[in-house]
Amino acid sequence: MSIFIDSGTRLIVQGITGRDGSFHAKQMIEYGTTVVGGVTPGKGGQKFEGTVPIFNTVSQAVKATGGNTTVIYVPPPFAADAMMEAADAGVSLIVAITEGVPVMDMTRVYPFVRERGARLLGPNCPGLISPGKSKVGIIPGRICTPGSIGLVSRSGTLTYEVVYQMTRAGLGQTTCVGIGGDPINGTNFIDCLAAFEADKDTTSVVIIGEIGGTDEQEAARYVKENMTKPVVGFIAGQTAPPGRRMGHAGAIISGSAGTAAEKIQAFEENGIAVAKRPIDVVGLLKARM
Amino acid sequence: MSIFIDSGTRLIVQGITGRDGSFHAKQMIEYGTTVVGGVTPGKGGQKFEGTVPIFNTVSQAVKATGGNTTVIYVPPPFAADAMMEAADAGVSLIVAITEGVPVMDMTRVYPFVRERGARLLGPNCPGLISPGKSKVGIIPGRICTPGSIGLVSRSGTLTYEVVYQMTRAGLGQTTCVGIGGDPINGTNFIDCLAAFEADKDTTSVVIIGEIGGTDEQEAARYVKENMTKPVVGFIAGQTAPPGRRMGHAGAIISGSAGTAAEKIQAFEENGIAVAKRPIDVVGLLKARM
Amino acid sequence: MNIHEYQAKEIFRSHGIPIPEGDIATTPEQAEALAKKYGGTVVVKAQVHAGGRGKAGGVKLARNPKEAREIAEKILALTIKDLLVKKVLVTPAADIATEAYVGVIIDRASKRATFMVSPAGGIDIEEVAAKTPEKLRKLAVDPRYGLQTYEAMELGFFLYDDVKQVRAAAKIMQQLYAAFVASGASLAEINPLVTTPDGKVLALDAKMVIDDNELDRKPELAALRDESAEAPSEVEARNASLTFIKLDGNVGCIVNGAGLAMATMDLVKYYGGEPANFLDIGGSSNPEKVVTALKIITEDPSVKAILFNIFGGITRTDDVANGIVTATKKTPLAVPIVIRLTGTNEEIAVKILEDNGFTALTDMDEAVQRAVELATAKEAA
Amino acid sequence: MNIHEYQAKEIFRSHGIPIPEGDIATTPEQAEALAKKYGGTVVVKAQVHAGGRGKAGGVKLARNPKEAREIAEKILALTIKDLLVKKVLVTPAADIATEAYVGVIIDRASKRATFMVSPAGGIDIEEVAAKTPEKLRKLAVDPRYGLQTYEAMELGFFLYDDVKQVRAAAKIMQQLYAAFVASGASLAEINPLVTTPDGKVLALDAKMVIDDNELDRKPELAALRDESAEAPSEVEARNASLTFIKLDGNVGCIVNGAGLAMATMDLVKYYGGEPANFLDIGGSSNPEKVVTALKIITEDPSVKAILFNIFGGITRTDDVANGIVTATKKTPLAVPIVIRLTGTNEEIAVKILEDNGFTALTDMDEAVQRAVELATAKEAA
Repeated sequence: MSIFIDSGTRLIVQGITGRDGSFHAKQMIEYGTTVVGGVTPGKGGQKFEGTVPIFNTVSQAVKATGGNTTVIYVPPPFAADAMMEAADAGVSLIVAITEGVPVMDMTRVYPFVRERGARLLGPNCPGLISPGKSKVGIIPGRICTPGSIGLVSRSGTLTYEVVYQMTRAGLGQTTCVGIGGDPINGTNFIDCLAAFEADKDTTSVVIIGEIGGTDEQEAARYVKENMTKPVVGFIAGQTAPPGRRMGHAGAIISGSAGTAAEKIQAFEENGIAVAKRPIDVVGLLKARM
Repeated sequence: MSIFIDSGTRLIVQGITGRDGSFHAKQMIEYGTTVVGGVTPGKGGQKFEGTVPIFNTVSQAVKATGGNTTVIYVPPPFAADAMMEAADAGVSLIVAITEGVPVMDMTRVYPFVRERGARLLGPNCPGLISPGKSKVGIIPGRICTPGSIGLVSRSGTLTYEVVYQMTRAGLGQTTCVGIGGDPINGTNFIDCLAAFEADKDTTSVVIIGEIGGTDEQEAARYVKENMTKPVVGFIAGQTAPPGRRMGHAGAIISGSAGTAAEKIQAFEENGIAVAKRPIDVVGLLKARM
Repeated sequence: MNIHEYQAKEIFRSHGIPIPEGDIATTPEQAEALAKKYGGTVVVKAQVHAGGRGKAGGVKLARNPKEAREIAEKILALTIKDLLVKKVLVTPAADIATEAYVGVIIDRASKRATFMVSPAGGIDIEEVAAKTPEKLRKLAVDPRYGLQTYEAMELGFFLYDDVKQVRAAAKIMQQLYAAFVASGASLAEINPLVTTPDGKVLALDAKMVIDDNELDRKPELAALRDESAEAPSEVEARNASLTFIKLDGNVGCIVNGAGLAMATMDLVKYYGGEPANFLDIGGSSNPEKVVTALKIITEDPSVKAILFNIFGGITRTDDVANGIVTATKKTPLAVPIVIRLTGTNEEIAVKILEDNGFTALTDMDEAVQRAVELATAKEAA
Repeated sequence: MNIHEYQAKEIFRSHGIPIPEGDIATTPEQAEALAKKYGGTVVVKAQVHAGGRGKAGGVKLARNPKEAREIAEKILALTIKDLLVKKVLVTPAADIATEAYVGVIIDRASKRATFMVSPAGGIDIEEVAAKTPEKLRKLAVDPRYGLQTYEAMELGFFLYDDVKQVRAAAKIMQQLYAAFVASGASLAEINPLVTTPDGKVLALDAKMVIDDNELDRKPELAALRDESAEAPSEVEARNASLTFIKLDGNVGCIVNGAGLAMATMDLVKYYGGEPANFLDIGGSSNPEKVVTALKIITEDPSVKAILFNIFGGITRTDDVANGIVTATKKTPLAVPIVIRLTGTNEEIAVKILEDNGFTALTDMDEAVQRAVELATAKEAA
C-alpha cells in the first residue's frame, strides 16, 4: 500500500507542452506512472511524444481518459486557474508544482478545491512518489526505493537528501510527500500523518519541517494524540535569521515566532525523535524498527 | 404542529427602531410572538417599548437572548448585509421583509446563508404566520385562524385575500408562508410543500403562484411525485402582458415563457386542483376534506 | 431599466471590451458628419428600447455620407413597436467573418448570473434555442469566485477553434461579467460577437438591462434612463413609485400588491370585462401615491370605470381613502368608481369614504362585478 | 517586499482611507518648506524598512519650519538597524483623542487574510498581545465574500462606543481590506488609527508588505521598490533570482532549495563552523545564476571558504558545474572551495569539474566538514 497515489493513479499533466511539463512528463512516464493525457489550450487533438493525447481543457481530458489525478506545471499567473479547473473537472488529487503562485490567489483556490472534495498538494512542492508504483511531480525516482517508511516534508531538495540517505541505508519508502513551503498550501502535515497511520504497509514515519508558522507544532500534537507508529523528525533552520517576511504581526496571529528551537521542543515533548543531522534520521529509524 | 415557526420561536427584530420595524415589532408582540431582542447599531443597551433589549449586533443579540429566528426590516442597501449577519450569528430562520434588495446582492447572500445551514425566507416577502402560535413578518394576524390547511404563496396581499376568504369560510391554517416574488429568494415552493407534507397537523395545502419563472411547474412535479396530501392551487396573471423584464433570454434559460396558462396546465397535469377565482380555493378545499 | 445600445457600449468599453467606434446622431446632418468622419461604409442604427429593430427597418448600411444622411432621416422618422426613434448610432461597418452570440442573465433556477453562448449569432437567439439547442451552451457563474479563466476558455472553445480567438473571446466574457456585476445588470448581451477576416474578435452590438433595485445606489446608471423613450404615463407612475402598465380594456384597476393586482385583472376578465391597466400602488402607500394613481388612470380615455381593490396590511386603508377624497375633490371623476377595501384601519377608511359620499365594499368578487357592469353600461351609453 | 510609509499611505488614500496630507523630503530645506506650507506643528518621520523608528529617534515633532529643518537634518543623518535614512515624511501633527491598532495579515492557519484590531494602539502591538490579550481581536475574512459590513462593524464596536466612529472605522477597515487584496499584500497595518477631539477617525501611520509573487503581474507595485533602502548584495541576488541573506560567519554557502540551504547552514554550525550567508539558487538553475552567486559570496571579505551543496532534481548539476567553471575562469578564487553535488546529470557534472581541476564530493556531511576545516585554517592563517 501507499498513500494518495499508487498503480491505480491515472495522471493528466497540465502544461504538458511547456519546458518543465514536457521534461517531467517524460520522466514520469519513464518511471512507470500511468500518464493518460495532457492539457495545453490550443493543442487539443495533438499527441505528446506520439502517444499521450493532448486536450484543450482538463474537463475534456478527464472525460476522455478517466484521469483521476493531475499535476500542474503551468506558469505562476495561470497556476491558480489551473488548480480550480482541475478541481472542477472532478479529479481527486491535484499536485501543483509551480513555484511563485501569489498567496492571494491561494486564498481563493483553497476553499474552491475543498468545496469540490478534491485534495490539493502544493503549490511550490516537489510532488510525491510511491516507489515502484507511481511518481507525480519532480522527485527523482532513482533516489527512492520501495519499503515501509512514510515521509512527509515541507522542503524540496532537503527531502531528496533525506530520502537518498534512507535509500542508501536500505530503508525503503511507502510514499514520500512534499507538501511545499508556501504560506497557504492544500495539504498539511496532519493530512499526511493521518494517511500514513491508516496505511497498512507504513511502519514508521519521517517528518521534515522548517522554521516559520506552527504547522510542525500542530503536527507534533497530532502525533501524540492520534498516532501509534513511531515518528522521526528533522527541523531545518536552527541557524537561520528570524524570518523577515511577516514581521511581528505574523508571530502574534500564530501565537508563535516559529523558531526551530520551538519546533524541536514540540517534537520532543510529543514523542517525535529529533534528528540532529539529516543523516541521523537513518539511525533513529533503525532504532525504532 | 406547524412549519418553520411555532410557540418555541424566539424572535430577534433587525431594524427594530426603524419606521416599519417598530410598527411590526409591536404588532408581532401583540399577536403573541416571543420577541426576545432587537438590533440597531448604536442603540445597544436601550430597550424597545421599555421591555425588549436592543443590541448593536445580531451576534450579541443571539448570545444574550437565545434567539433562533430573525426578521429583517432594514432598508434595501443594508438588507443583504443584515441577512448575512443573521446567518453568521447562527439563527436557523431568517425572514427578510425588505422590498427592493438588488438581485446581485442576493446572488451572494444565497450561498452564504446556505453554507451556514440557515433557512432564509424572502426577501420581499410578507413573512409567515402559524395562527395562534407565532407570527413573523407583516401578515395581518386577524385574518388568520388556527386550523389544518397549509398555505404557501409568492404574493403578499393576494395571500391575505385567500387566507381571509378561507378564514371567513371556517378553514383554519397550520402555517401561511409568503415566499416572496423576487428573482432570487431563499425558500421556494418545494421547501414549503415538503415541510407541509411532513407536518402531521396539516391535512391539505394551498399553493398560490403567479406568472414568471418555472417555480410553479417544478412545484407541480414535486406534488405529483412526493405528496400524499391534497393540494389546491391558484395562479395570478392570466390577463397580464408578457413580462418585459427578462425578455427573450430569460425564457430561453428557463426553457419556458412562464405564462399563467403554462402553469395552470402544469398544476392540472400533476393533480393540483386549480381555482379559477381566489374564492374558489375554499370550495376546492372543502371538496377534498 | 432598459438602456440604449450606445450606452451599453460605453459601459462595455469601460471594461475593456473591444467595440468599433461610434457616436450618436439626433439629426440627419449629424449622421452625415459622422459618416464623413469615419469614412467608408457606416451602419446607422435606431436607438429604441425594442427588439427586432432590423426587421423594422431600424438598422441600415450607408456607403457614403450622403446616403448616411438619407438613411438617418428615414430611421429618425420611424416608430418601432410604438416607440418613436429619436437617436441613431452611426458606426463604421466592420468586415465580418463569423457571428456568435454571448449573453449573461440572472437565472432564477441556479440563482446565479448565467452565460449563454452560441456560435450561431447575429440572428434571433430564441430561434437557435428552439431549432438547434446543441448550438447553445449555458454556464452558471459562482458569484463567490466570478467567471474563472478556465470557464471562459471552455465557453471560448465552444465558439472558436483558433486558440487566439478563444483567448480573445474568453477575455471579453470575463470583461462582460465584470460589467454585468458592476452595473447590477439583469441582462447583458453581445449579439453579434464577430470575428473579422484578419482574426480579431469584436462586439458589434450591445444590450443591457439594469436591475431597478440598483438605481438608488448607482446614480451614474440611473442617469442613463431615457424617459423620452418610454410612454409618459409609465414615467409618471414610476416617479411616484407606482408600477403601471397600460393595457387595452376599459376597467381601470388600482390595487396594492402585484399578485393581488393580477388576480383582480383576472377577475375583471372572469366577470366579462377587460382591465385597462396593471397598477400596483406598492406596499407602504401614502395619500399622494393614490392621487397620482387616479390621475394616471383618469387620463386614459378608454377607462369607463375605476376599480380600487386594497387589502390593507402594511398599506393603511385610511391612507388610500384620504387619497381618493383628495384626488376627487381636486378633479371630480367623469367615470364611476368602485372601492373595495379591507384590512388595516378599515373602519376609519370606510368612515372617511362615507363622509365624502363614497360607498366602500369589502368583498372582492362583488366589487369586481360591479365595476365591470358600470364600465359596460358606460361604454354602451 | 517592504514599501515605505509614504508609499503605503498613497495606496491607502487611493482606496479612500482618510489620512492627513504629507510629503517627502530628502533634504532639511525641503522639510522646512513643507513645514511652512502646512503651518503649525509637523511630524518628521524617517522612511526606512525597519520597525522601532520612534525608539531610534526617527520620529519627531517640529513646532515650526526652522525646527523642522533641524530635526530633518538629524534624522537624515541616522542609521536605523543598519539602514541609512534617505527620506523623511513631513506631515501636519494631528490632535489625538484615542489611538487604536488595525492590521491585516495572511494567516497560515486559517488560510485567510485576517484582521487584528486593538483599542490599545500606538504602542508595540506585540506587547498588547503578550500583556493584555483581551484587548486584541482577530477576524479571518472569507475570501469568497470579502470583509462584510457587519463584520467590520463588529470590529468597530470592539474599538469604539460612538456609533459614528464605529461606522467610520468599519468603512476604513473595508477600504483597508480592498487595498490589501488589490495590492496582493501579506501585511497591511494602521498603527495608530486615531480619533481626534472633534470625533474624526484618521490613519496616522501606514505599513504594507507586498507578496513578492505579485510583483510580476503588478508592475506599478514593483516600481515602488526602493533598492537604496536595502543591502546592495541582497538587491543583486534578487535581480538574479537568488535568495540571499547576509550573516556573520565565514563559510559561504551556495545551495539549491531553501530547506536544504538551511539544513546545510545548520550542519556547518554542527561541525563547529559559522555560515556566512543563506543563499538559495532556486529550482531551475542556469550557469549565469551560479556565476552571480559566486560573485556575491566572494565579495564578502569575511568568507574564508565556499561550500556548494547541490541536490539535483529540477536543478541540473551540470549547469551548476558549468557556472562554477565559468565564474572561476573569469575571477580566480581567493578562498578554498568545496563542491558537493548529486542527482540529475551528476556524472556529466563531475566530469566537467574534474576536467577543470575541481574535486566533487557526493556526501553532504563530508563536504560540510571539509569546508569548516578549510575556513578555520584560512581564518587562522
